[in-house]
Amino acid sequence: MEKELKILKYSDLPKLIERFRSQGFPVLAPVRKGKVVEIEQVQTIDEIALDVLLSTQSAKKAAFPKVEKVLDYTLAKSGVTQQPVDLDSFQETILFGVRPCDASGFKSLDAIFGEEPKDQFYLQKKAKSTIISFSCPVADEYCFCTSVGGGPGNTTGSDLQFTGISKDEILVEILTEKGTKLSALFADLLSVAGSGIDKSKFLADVKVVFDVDGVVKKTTASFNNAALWLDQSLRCIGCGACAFVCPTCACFDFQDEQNTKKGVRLRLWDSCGFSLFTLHTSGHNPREVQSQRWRQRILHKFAYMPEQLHVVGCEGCGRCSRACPVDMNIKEHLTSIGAIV
Amino acid sequence: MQEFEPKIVAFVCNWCTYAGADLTGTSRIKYSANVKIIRFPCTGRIDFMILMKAFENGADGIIVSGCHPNDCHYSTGNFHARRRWIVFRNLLNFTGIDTERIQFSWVSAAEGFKWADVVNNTVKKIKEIGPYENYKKIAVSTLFNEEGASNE
Amino acid sequence: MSELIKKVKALLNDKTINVFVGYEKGSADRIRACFARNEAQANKVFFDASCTQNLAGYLLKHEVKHFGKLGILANVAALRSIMQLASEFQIKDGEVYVLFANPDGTFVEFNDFHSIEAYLQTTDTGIKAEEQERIASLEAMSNNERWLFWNKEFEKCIKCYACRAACPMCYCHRCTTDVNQPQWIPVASHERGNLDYHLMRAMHLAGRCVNCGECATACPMDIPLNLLTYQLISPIKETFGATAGMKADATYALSTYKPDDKENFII
Amino acid sequence: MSRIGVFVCHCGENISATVNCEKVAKITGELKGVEFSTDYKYMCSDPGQTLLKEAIKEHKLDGVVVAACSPRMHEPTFRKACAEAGLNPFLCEMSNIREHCSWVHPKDDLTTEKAQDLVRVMVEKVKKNKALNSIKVPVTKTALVIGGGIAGIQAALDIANCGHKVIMVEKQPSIGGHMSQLSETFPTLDCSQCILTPRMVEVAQHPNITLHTYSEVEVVDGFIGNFKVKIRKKSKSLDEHLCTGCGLCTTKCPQKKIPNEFERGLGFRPAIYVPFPQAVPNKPVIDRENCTYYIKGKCKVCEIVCPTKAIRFDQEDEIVEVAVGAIVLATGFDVLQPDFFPEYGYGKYKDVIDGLQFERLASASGPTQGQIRRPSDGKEPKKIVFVACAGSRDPAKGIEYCSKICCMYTAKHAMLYKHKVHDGTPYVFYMDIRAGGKMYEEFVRRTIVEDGTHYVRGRVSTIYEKNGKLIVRGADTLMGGIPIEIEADMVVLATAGVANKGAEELAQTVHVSYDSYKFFAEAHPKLKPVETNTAGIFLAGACQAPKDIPESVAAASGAAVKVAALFSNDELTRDPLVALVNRQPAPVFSTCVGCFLCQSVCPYQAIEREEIKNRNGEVIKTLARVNEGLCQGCGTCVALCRTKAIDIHGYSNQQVYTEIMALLND
Amino acid sequence: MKVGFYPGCSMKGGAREYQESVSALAKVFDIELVEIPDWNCCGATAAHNLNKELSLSLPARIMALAEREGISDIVVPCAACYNRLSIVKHELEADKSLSTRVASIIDLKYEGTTQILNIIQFIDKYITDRLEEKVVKPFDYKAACYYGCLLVRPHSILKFDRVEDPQSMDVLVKKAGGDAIDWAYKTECCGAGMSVSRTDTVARLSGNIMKDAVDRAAEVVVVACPMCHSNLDMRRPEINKFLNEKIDIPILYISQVLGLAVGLDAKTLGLNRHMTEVNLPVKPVREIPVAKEPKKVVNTQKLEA
Repeated sequence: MEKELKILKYSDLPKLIERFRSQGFPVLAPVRKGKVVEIEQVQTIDEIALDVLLSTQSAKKAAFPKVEKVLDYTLAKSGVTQQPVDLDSFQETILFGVRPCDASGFKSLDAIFGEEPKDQFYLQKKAKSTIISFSCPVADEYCFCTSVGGGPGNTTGSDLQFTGISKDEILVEILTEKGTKLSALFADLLSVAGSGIDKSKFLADVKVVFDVDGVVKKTTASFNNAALWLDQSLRCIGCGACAFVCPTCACFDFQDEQNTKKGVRLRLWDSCGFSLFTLHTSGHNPREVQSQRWRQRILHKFAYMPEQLHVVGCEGCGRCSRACPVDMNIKEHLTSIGAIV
Repeated sequence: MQEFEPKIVAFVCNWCTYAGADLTGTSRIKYSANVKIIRFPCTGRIDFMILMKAFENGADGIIVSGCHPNDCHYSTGNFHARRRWIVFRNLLNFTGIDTERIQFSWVSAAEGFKWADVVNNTVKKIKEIGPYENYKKIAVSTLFNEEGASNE
Repeated sequence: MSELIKKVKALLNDKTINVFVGYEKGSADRIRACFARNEAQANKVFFDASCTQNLAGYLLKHEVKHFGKLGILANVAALRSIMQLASEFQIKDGEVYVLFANPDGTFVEFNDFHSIEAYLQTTDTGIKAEEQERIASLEAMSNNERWLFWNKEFEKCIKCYACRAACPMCYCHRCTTDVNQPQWIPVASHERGNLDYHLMRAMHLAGRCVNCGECATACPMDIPLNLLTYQLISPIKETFGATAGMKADATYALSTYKPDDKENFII
Repeated sequence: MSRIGVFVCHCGENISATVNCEKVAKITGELKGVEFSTDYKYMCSDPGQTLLKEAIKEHKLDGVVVAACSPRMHEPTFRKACAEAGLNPFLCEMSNIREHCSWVHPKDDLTTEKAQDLVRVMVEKVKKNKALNSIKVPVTKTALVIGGGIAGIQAALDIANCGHKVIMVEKQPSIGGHMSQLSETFPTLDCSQCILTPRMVEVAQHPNITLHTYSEVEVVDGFIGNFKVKIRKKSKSLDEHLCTGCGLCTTKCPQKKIPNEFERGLGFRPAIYVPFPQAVPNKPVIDRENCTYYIKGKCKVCEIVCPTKAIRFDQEDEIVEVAVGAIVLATGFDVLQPDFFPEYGYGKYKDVIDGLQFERLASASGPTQGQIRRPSDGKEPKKIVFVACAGSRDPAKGIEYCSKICCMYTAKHAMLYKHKVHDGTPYVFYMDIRAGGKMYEEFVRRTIVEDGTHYVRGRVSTIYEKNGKLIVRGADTLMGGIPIEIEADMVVLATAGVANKGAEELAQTVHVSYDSYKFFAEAHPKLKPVETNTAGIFLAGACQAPKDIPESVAAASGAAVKVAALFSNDELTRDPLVALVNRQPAPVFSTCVGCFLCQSVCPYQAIEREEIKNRNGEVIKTLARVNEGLCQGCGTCVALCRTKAIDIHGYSNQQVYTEIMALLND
Repeated sequence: MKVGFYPGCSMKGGAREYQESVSALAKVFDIELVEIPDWNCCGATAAHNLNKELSLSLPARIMALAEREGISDIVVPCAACYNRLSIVKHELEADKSLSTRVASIIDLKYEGTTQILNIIQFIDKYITDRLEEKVVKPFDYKAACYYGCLLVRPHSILKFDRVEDPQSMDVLVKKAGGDAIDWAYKTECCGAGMSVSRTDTVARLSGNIMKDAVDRAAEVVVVACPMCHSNLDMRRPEINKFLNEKIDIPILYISQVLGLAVGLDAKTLGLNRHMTEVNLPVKPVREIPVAKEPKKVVNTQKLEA
């Protein structure tokens, strides 16, 4: 669909949020909580931390939360009876004020959860969420979205994209049907955008540091290059911070919790960084040491996903590097892989 | 509304307090039925996580009781337990868990009367404090679906 | 070339050590660990006042031990961790070459546990004043206020276990969280799962935490985890006279006892 | 586990009076996994047990819950019944709905509900029970007796006569202990040598007994049935096989003036000596501290005169390692010999002696050939004062207990004195006469009536010497407490019976607890007087507390039968509710990380270190391992293990967790 | 150096010679005895029969005054006063609430920091190591050292020397060149306070003491308590009448014995005040016998402790 351009006044943003709330749409937006910024439900505009570069965690939690019930069951002498989760009980939600890399992150998640058998929990939630992303006026040294096919103004995955073009004006790009449908709610606040607005002028300058295709090729080839993975991962302490904040990591684990009468099955985030991730009941662990696990993290995103899902599993948002306690900076590692001759 | 009947679990050691409770029985001394006993070989065997599980599953009060110092059948179990509880109570207090709901005591195999007192006093105290709302808010039952979700 | 790099190269050349765990400059002007095994890597070794990370945890990492004889650039926290790990039979005397970085920039070799113990007696190992104040302010709250405070903090936890991975004392290859028969600690990171995990972690560090603060620094969700273990340090010292990480042959506070330990809550 | 049987007992009316047993049976019958549930009037009766056994067979039950009285009462009964029905006894659990429920609560729904809860807890627990077999520990059927006094001799003979091998270790050159120092023994006045020496010879000649004298136990390792003991045989500087015991060397030895310990300092002996004529083995020993050869390097008279050339000056101590299944401690006691007793002038005046020294004077083989002579001038004392409770029953002297035997031997001393010094007058200062044994009171009466001993009831305050006489100053409380002074020629103090000097070190070597007076601690003062808290180690005689000879012999025989019971079967069966550390295939081997917190906590030293080696012998892991023989199942290690690598049968983490979940989630 | 001094009533009354000899002896060893200002009666044995709080307050006030003067050690030559002060110090230390109550009664701050020394402890602490070098006229006599009761009992509180066979005074006499004989009445009662009410009893008890001393050829009896001195010395006529034997050996305070040994004359030591003439036979000056160590005496304290 051909994208429409509109102008919105900054001063109208509070009204916008009120409109959404009055229509009963839950609004998820970045909220400052001490030094950490979380994407959470908001009621008014002033709860939203618009000045923040990136939330600590990605927006994937809107569709793939850290804890999600997938099944209810009751235990009786006769046996177990299951009560499935009512899939259409999910509400239409609005993801407001996220960044382009959050929005484009869903591209990888759609690819993974879209595979057969389709994961309805994710897909239903994703289908019912409308993403209003804000383009990035600034970036920091962790960002490398431009090197993986993204960019500060990338619109992939966004239904609407706002770009601040002046102190009071926002350039609104309506990108999808969902975007159009939502924009109808505040059409009165929108005015036609003059032609010739060069959006790139208002975007951050993020240098390309490596050629993604080259990295994909070299990553696929370096499975057996143990020295490379060892050198890179010696300081990695094997926690799950990078996987859990990453917009494209989608691994999960099932756990049941019950009392003697009733129980639930929960889907939880999991990380290939944990040693437990590949521990067999026999005690054997195919990925015994941390370097193998680090290799898996890189190869999954830059070798297996491109090969099988034709999408690079990384949006270059740099969240994993910011969250990493021991400074396993993925941008630095990918650059060094790219530099392999 | 019908009077609050607290659920209290008692973790006791087999050689002293369990036998003391037996003596309370043989002497037919009455005490409130809210307290149910779980037997351990020694108070040394009572892991601090057991107390956490008790609160999570709806216990309003906990009694932990074993042999007096120097009476332990295994000679040192109760000493190690005492150190564990000194540290654990500190931690629980710091994280806002109500240690008034946990009653620690020494009850020997000959103190049938004392066991009845410990139980009755604890039940009276917990009835005054009321159900442990904080823990009920995070119990596993809150995860179950709405109809019939109440923790019957 | 700094005097430190010269030293490291010498150690590597005469095979006193096979890998030197030190600091190097990281990305976005951060400081990170480095593992120099040869002269080239030794060049990156660096030290100044901003190197505060406790590197002792890497001494137990399988792939680091695999290189052979270890050398470490230790600060006070690392020294105490080595002492505590030694008292738990994880490191033997003479197994690790310890180079201590004096605050004034000079370097001292500790060639056995005794010399480390002697040094630790002379240095301040207490908690920083600022953390003391936070603990005091929390202790001043009412019970319920503290419950709400910690509930709000634990709610943020995503169970990434960075705190566990960063702590040198958490070296169990199967943690209680991974025990599933019975599942003591719920795996999910809902309120109950987080509360159970953090209570268990604090109790398992009681009398062992050397207040290096790595857990709080590592937490991506900025939860003040160190306050949980720090708060136990003074009661354990006062009641049992035990301080973690001061002697290599120390006995563990919770596995020893005195017949007349004082308490005021057992009737 | 899905075929569980629930059996609710009425216990006549004790339970059914307040608990609706039928309802409990019905409700718990509906629990998941319960195959059969019933209630019966008397489960512990024969018909009740038959009902249980039939149900097990008929419904092919693989788990049983009996809801009745306290498991402390009938758990063994029902477990035995299950075993007889073919079900592993440890798959049977009891829930206590009598002492903990019906007897203590009124008859109402809450009580019945509590009973249901208690049954449900055990139903869920039994699902997690494992079939266990009692632990078999091999038993080495050899006993070690430490101490060769009358108690040790009696224990060794009794055990040997049961057909088991015995190894006896005695510190002195000869067995016999304090009894060999006595002249005659109360209440029958048999000469102690006449009744003791045959027993000593019997020990020496008994085929099953190996005797090590002049030896001490140095190291005791292992556990019940499997002790490893190192015995240090101090060098006697003599080849015992060659020596015929002719005694020539002892007569020729130039060193004559060494105070003989056996004579309590009243007699002397040479450097190469036999402690007393009836010694067993009757072979001399060289006292290296006082032998001129060892001090100055020359003399060797004994070597020259020895007809069989048996002297071995360069003989080294020898360490003997033995494996024994049980240990009997019979190291006896000692009579307090303070080097200075200011009030009574002991140690200042030569004629103030202690009870054992008087025994030596009265003994025919003693330094005075049985005549009562004053050590100072050798004259016969015409007036003698015996002071009972000299040091005993006296908190100021730090000994609060009564030494039990002094009243009797003091009466005997008075009697012996009168028989030897017909015109002498004996006095006894006493507080209370403790003569509770058979024929004891009659014996004391005889010394008062027939021998005219003056018994003065009062304590002696001080004894001082004046013009060659010992003035004994006391009070006669039966005469209104008037001060009384007796000018005596000799004073005998019945000093306290105390533990041997080396008792504390031996207790630590053998891992046995001891009381504040260093006497060994019995497992239970009334019900287990000859056992200790350490399995496989028993007590005989005065090492446990001051005893007279009849009691020591009785205790020795008691300990002997305990050993015989232990040796009655080849294996020792023990309750399998012990701890164990998990094991997994390589490369992990176990989740234990070797922090050995468990080892420092275990009161029974039951946790050992196991080194896992790789192919070329390098130790790659050191893991904890539980010694089933030693573990008593307290579980403290399980609660403290951070990686939950150690667990315990009967109260495993799974079982305990399930019990809580079942109890709180009805 | 300065040492607190508490004379008590007898020093100013019937036992003035005891104070004179103590002060003279202290002067020889340049110790300044600082008398506690405004000291009061210690209550002796009378107070605690009448009123417990009175018996505590009197000694407490003495010690409080000493504390106020900054005195750390107080020498209390009279055995009765030493006994009372030590017991009260012990009782107030053991019971803090009692201590505050007594402090309010005497209306003075009391912490219990002062040390109470009897005459022998005072000599041992401040004089003994310099004694031998100052001995000019060895006290070459056979001396029976009489300790009496209050110096050594109750042992659990006083913890001074041995209860049954004290040796501390004997050691001092030997150091002064004397021959401390072994005799049986070291700690037997002399009749104490019954000197006036039952003089016959005192005659009997003190008689036995003197008889044993004389029988063992003692030339002098040495005491460290004014009560003992007055009974053995002042009641000598009644003693002789009881024994119907004439005993005229003198009774000297330990401070007088040491005074004579270091060359002080009879008048400064107040020997003229004695009831029984002090005319010790003059002995030819012998080479000062080296004080032979007493027989290896094992302190049976550990037995009693």
